[in-house]
Amino acid sequence: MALVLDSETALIRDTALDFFEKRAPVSALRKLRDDKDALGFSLPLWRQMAELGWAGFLVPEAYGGADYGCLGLGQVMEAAGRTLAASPLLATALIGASALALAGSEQQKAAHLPALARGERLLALALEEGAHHAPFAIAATARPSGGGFRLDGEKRFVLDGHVADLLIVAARTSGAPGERRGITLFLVPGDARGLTRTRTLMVDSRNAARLSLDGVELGADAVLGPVDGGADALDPVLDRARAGLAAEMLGGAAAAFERTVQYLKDRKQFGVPIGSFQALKHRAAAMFCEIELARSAVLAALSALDAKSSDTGALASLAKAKAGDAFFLISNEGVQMHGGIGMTDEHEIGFFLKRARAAEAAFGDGAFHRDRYASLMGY
Amino acid sequence: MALVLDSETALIRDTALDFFEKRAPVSALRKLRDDKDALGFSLPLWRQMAELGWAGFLVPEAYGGADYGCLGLGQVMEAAGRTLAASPLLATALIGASALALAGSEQQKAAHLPALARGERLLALALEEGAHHAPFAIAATARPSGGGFRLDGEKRFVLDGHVADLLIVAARTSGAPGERRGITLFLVPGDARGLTRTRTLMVDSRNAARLSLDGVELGADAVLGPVDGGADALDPVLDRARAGLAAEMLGGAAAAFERTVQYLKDRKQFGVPIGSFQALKHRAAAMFCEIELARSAVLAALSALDAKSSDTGALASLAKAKAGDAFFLISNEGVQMHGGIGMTDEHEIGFFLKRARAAEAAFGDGAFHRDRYASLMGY
Amino acid sequence: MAELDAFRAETRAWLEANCPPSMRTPMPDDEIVWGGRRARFKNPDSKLWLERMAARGWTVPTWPKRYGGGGLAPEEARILEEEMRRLNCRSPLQSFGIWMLGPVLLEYGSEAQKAAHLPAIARGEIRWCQGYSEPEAGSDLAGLRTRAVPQGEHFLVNGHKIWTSYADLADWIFCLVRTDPLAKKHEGISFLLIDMDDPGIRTRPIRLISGASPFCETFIENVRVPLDNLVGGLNNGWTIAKKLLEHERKMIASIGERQRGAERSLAQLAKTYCGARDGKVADAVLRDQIARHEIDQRAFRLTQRRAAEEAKGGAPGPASAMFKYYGTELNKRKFELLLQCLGTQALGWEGDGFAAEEKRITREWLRSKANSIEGGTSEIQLNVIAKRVLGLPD
Amino acid sequence: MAELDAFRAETRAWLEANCPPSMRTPMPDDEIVWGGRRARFKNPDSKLWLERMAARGWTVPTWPKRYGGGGLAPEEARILEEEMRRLNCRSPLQSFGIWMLGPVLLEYGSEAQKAAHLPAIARGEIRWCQGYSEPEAGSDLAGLRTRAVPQGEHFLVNGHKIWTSYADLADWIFCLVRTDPLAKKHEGISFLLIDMDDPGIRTRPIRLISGASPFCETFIENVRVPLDNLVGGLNNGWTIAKKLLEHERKMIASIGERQRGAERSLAQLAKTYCGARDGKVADAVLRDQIARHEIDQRAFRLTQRRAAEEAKGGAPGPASAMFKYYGTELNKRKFELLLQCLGTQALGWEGDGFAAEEKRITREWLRSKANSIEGGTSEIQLNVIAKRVLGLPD
Repeated sequence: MALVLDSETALIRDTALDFFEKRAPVSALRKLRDDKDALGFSLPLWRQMAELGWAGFLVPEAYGGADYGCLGLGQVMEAAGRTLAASPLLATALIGASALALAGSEQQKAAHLPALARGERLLALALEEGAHHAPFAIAATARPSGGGFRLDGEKRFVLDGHVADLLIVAARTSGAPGERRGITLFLVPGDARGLTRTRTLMVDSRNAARLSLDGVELGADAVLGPVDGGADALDPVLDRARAGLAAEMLGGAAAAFERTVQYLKDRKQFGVPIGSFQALKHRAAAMFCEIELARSAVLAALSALDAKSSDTGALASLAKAKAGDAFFLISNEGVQMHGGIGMTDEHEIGFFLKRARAAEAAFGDGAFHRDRYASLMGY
Repeated sequence: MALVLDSETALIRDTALDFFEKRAPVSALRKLRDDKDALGFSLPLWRQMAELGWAGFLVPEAYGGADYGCLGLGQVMEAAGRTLAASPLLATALIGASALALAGSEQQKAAHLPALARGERLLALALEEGAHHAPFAIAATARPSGGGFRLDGEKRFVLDGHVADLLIVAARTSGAPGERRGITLFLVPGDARGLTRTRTLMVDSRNAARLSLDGVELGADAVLGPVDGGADALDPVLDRARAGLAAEMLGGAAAAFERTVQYLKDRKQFGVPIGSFQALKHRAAAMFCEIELARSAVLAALSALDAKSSDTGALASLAKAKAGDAFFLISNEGVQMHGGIGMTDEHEIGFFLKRARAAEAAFGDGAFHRDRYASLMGY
Repeated sequence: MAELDAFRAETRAWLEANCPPSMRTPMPDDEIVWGGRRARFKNPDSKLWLERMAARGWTVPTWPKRYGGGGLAPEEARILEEEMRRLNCRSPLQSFGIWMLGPVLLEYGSEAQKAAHLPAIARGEIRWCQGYSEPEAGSDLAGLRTRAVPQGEHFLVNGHKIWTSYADLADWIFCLVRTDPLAKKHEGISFLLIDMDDPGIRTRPIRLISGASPFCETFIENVRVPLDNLVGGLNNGWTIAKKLLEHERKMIASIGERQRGAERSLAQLAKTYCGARDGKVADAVLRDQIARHEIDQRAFRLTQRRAAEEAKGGAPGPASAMFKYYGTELNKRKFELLLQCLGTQALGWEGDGFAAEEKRITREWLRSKANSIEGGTSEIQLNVIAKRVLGLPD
Repeated sequence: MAELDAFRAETRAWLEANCPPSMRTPMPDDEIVWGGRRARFKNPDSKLWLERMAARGWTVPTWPKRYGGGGLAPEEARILEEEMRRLNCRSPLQSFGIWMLGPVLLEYGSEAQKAAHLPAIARGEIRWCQGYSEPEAGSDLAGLRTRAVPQGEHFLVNGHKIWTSYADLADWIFCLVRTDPLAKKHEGISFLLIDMDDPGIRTRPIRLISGASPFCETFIENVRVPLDNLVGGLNNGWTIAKKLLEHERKMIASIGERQRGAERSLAQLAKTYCGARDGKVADAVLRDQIARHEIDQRAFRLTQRRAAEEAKGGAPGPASAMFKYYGTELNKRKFELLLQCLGTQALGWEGDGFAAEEKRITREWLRSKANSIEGGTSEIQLNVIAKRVLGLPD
C-alpha cells in the first residue's frame, strides 16, 4: 500500500493542480451559480478533462480507457476539490465507470465505456430515497413486465441526475426495504418514458436531481449485474465513491486551510498579524494535524482499492470519516478566522463551508462510517 | 425555584466553607490515605459536623433533625467538595437520611433518625452489582424465610459500606434483573450474620466496600418501603444523591479551577506569567463558562428537590451531567496547565482528577444522565 | 407589595382592553415594527398598537416620562413584561434606538440631545442604525479610521463603515469617529449622531453566505455634522463604545432563544428525519448528542436567569462576554445538529424539492456562523473573560 | 537486491542459531535490559543475548563498527529489524545512551569522546540519563540555571535537575548547563557529560499521581567535571538540545503503541464491561466513541508510516511535533474511554476487589496524563507546528 506517490502519479497530480487552478477556480463555480447554468458545470471543460484521460481513468484499456486506477483519479479529484470545481468526475468518471466496468456485461461495457471515456456520455447513480445515505433502504420497485421490467419509485439526491445520458437505478426486485438482498441495478436512458427528472438547487451550487419513475419499461438487457444481487455489485462502487469523494474533500480542506493560514498572516488587527495570537496559532496547528491524518487515510484507501486489498471497505470508511472531520473543522474555523469578511458571499471561504456539508451527506456521513467501521472491525 | 441563595442559606455556605478549609483541607485526605486510616474519614470531625446540624439537615424536626432541606445540605457538600473532604455526608446525611425519612415507617424513623442526626449512626446504600450505575439491574435475592426474608447476593461500590452501622440493601423479591418492579429495600445491621464486608481501596482515597450476603436472615420489619416497590422508593433518594453529589463535584471543579487560575498567574516561563499566553487564557475562559453553567444547574436541582417540583428528575440529571462535564474538563486541564508539578503526588491538583472520575461513576455517569434526560423529555 | 399588585391588575386590564387581538398572535418577521420616517405597517393594528403603547410611554417603560418613557420602576417593568407575555402581546416597537442609543443618551447625552432624540425613538418616528465597525477595524474596533474634523460649527466627516444593520432603512446613524488622529487609539475617538438624509451618505447592502442580509456598508463622504451632535464630550467616545458593546453582547447572546410558534424541536425533527423507536429518537448516538445540547442549553438559560436575579436588573458587566460567547456557540451547535438530522434535506438552496422549513433551517444554519463574529468575536469575548473576570495578565 | 537478499538469509540464520528461545517471548517489564554498572539480569539468557548481539555490533546496528556498532546501511538495519520481528526476538538492550546520547556524540563529539563512550553504550556497560529540565525551566527549557564554571581543568557544577528518568539507576548523566550567565539565554548553554559516581550528586525519586515512577530529581552540588567532557563546544549546547528534543518527541509520540500480548482492545473491554448485542458493543454511544478513537488512531499510524516513507529514515523534523502532540493526546483519550468502559471497576487503587488488568488500566490512565507534558508539552508542540511548519508570526 503506497502512502507516497510514485513519480507518474505525482505528475498527474501536478497536471491536475495546474488545470483546476487555471481553468476552474472557485470563481468558475460562482459564475455557474450566478448564471443559473442549466448544466451546473462546463461541458467544454469536461471534454478537456476527458482529453487528459481523466474521464477514462477507471475504464479498461480495451474500452478506450487509461485504466489508471483509483490513486490516480483520486489525485485529480483532490485537485478539483481544492477549487471546488463542478464536473462529472464523481458521477461519471468514478461511479459510472466503476459500476459499468465492475458489474457490466460485455455488451454493456462496449456500448457505454468508450463514449464515457471520451467524455461524451454522462452517467448518474440513482440510489438514495431518504434523507440519509442508506444503500439497502430501497423501496422503488422493478416488477417483471413483458420480457423485462417495469420501474416505479422516487429517487433523491441523484448527482448529475438531471443531465445524465444514462442512469443507474437501484430498484427492488424482491425483499423489503432495508434488506440487502433483493436489490437490482438497472441502466435507464435519461430520456426513458415515464421518467421525470427535476433538478434541485443545492446549497453548494452543485448538481442534484429528483427522479420520479412512473412505469418505466425496460428490457431484460437493462439489468446491470445480478438480479437481486445489486447490493453486492454496488459495494465496491460505493467504496470507490467514498474514497474518491474523500479525496475531493481533502482537497477542499487543504485549500481552505491554506487560505486561512494566509489570511492569519495578512490580516492585521491591534497592529499585528492576527496569526501572531497564540489561541489562533494553536487552533491552526490542530487543523494541520487533521489534514495530515486525513491525507494518510485517503491515500491508504485509494491504494487499497487499486490493490484490491481485503480491508478496502474499512479504509474507505476511514477516509470518508476523517476527510469529513477535517473538512468540517477547517471550513468552520476558516469562516470564523476570516471574521466578518468570511461571512460575505463576496468572499470565497464560505463556498468551502457549503461544500463540506454537502459532501459530508453524500455516500454516508461520519456517523454512518463510524458505524460501518465498527461493524467491519467486529464490534 | 431559587437560583440565588437567601441570606440564611448563604450563612450556612459561609460556615461550611470556613469549616472545611480549616478542619478538612486536602492535606487531611492525604493523611487519611497515607495512614491507611481504617475508617477513611475522621469520626471526631463528623461529630462536629453533626453538632453544626448538618447530619440532620434532611431529618424532620420530630426526629431531632433540622429539616433544612437539600439546598442547604448542597451548600455544605459543595464546600466539602472544595477540599475533597471525606465524610459520611453523602452516604449518611444525604442518602441514608432521605431513604429513612421518605420511605421509612414510624418505627424505623424513630429507631434510627435521631441517632443519625446526632452523628452517631452511619448508613450506607448497597445498590450496585455491576460496573455501572444500574438501579434496576438487581440480581441479589430476598426469599421469604420464616416470617421474614433471607438475603443472598453481592454488592459493589457501597460507599461507607465497611463502617456503616446500618445498610440499606436493594434485593429482588420478584421479577428478573433489569425489571423495575420486584425490588425491595431492606435495613440490614452492619453486624448481621451472613454479611461479609470488604473494604476496597479506591483511586480517590475514599471509602467503598464490597458486600457479600450469604443467607442473611431478616425479620419482616426490616423491609423499608413497599415490598416489590423499592425502585419507586429509591427514585427520589437517588435524585437527591445525584444533586448532592453534583454540588460536591461543583465544589471540586470550582476549587480546582481557582487553583489553576492562580497557578497561571504565579508560574513564570519565558520571563512572563504563563497566564499571559492567549491559548491558555481562552481555555481558562471556557472553563469559567462551564463552572457557571454547572452552578446554575446544581442550584436549580437542589431548589427543585426542596420544592418537590415535577421536573426534579430531569434537573437532577442535568446537574449531575453538567457538574460531571465541568469537573472532568477542569481537573484534566488543571493537571495539564500545572505541567510536571501537577503530575506529582506531592501536589494536590491530582487529587481532584481522581475524585472527578470516582464521583462521575457514582449514581450515573454523563451518558447515563443524558439518556435519562432524553427519556424524561420524551425523546 | 400591595402597590405592585394594584399595578399588575391595572396593567392587565389596560392590556386586555387595548391590545388588538391580532397583536396577540405570534409575530411574523415581516410584521415586526421598527419605526422610522419610512415606516410601513403591513398590519394596520400594528400602528394602532404602537400608538397606544407609545402614548403610555410603554415602548420604553423605564425611561423617564419627560422623554416619552413610562417612568416605571424595574419591578413594574417586569410586571408589564409578564403581563404582556401572559396575553401573548407583541412587542409594539423594536429598534436600536431603544436598545442601544437610548441608554447611552440617558447616561451621557446633554439635556438638548435627550429632548431632541429620545421622544422620537419612543414613538418610533426615527429609526437609528449603528456605525461602529470598519473594514480595517473589526475585532480591533478602536483601530477605526472614519475621521471627523471640526470646521467652525460642524464636523466634516469622511469614512467607511461596515456591518451597519438596516442602514438602508435607517434615518440616523450613531457613529464612532476619530477626532484626534494623534492621540493613543482609544483616546481619539468620539461618539457622533448623524442624520443620514444627506447626499454624502450612501449605503450598500451586504450579501451573506446565507443570502440577503440586513447588513450594509455605509460610505460617508464630506458630510457636515453640527458640533451639537457630539455625545459625551470630545475624544470620550470609547467609554460609550464599551458600554454599548456590553448591551449588544447581551442582545446577541440570546440569539438562539427566539422561539417561533411553528418551530419544531431538535428531538421532533430527529424523530421525523431519522426515525423513532419506542417513542425515542431511534439513532442512539444522535439522541445522545441532542441530549447533550439540550442540557447545555437549559443550563445556559438557567445561568441567564441566575445572572438576572443576581444583578436585579443592573447593567450587564464583563460576564456578558460569557453569555455572548456561550450563547452563540450553542446556537451554532444547534444548527449543526439540525443539519445532521435533516441530512440531504438540509442541503437545498431554493426552488422545489425542499420544504419551507427545511430551507429556512439551511439558511439559518449559515446565518448562525456569523453569531460568533458579530458584536465581538468569540475570541474577543474569551479575551474579555480572561482579563476582566479572571484577572489573567496581558 | 541480491546482496540484500543474501544479508537477509545470513541474518535470519544467525538469529535462529543465536537467539535463545526465552528471548523470543514477549518481554515483561522487569526483564528489559537497560545495562549499566549495576545491571542485573533477572533472566540469564538476557545477558547471553546481549553479549552475542553486542559482539556483532547489533545493539546499535547503524553505528560505525569502530565504535561498537554494526556498520549497517539503513536498508540492512531495516532487514535486521524485520527478521528480529519475524522471530519475536527481544530487543537486547534499551538505553538513553542508544536513543539519545549516541546520535549526538556521533554528530558533535570529539574523536576521544566517541571512543570513550560509544562502545560502552553499545555493550551496555554504562547507563546514561538525561539532565534537561529544572524546576524553574520546564516548557522554557532554555531558562535553565544549573551553572558550570570553568576552574582550571574542570568545570565546577551546581544545580538542580528534575524529571531525570532512572537517574537513581544511571552511571552518567548528559546535562544542559549554563556556562555564560550574561549571554542571551539560548546562547549561554553547554552540553556536558558527568559521571554520577560523585558524592556531590544525589537523586530522589519522584512519586507521581499514578504511583512510583522512574523519574527523579537530581541535585548537583560542587561537582568537578573535566573540561574534556564538554560536547560540541562551549555555549553551543542549545543546538544539540533541539536535536535531542526532536528525537525525544518521536520516542514519546508512539507511547500508546506498545502492544502487550495480553492487552485486550477497547472494543473487547467494552463488550465485557458494558455488554454486547449481535456481536456489537451494546451501547451505541460508546461504540461510536470507540470507533471515532480507533479511526483516529489508525489514521495517526498511517501518518507515521507515511512520514517514514517520505523521509526515508531521515532525521525527524518539526513535523515530529505533530506526532508528539497527536500521539499523546490520543493515548489520553484511549484511557478515558477505557475508564468509561470499566466504570467503577477502574476506580481501584490496590488490594482486593479489582483484577490486575483493571488496576493496571487505572494506573496507566493516570500515567497517561503526563504524556502531553513530558518531552515538551502539547502547548509547546502546537507552538512549534505553528511557527516552524505553518510559518505563523511570533
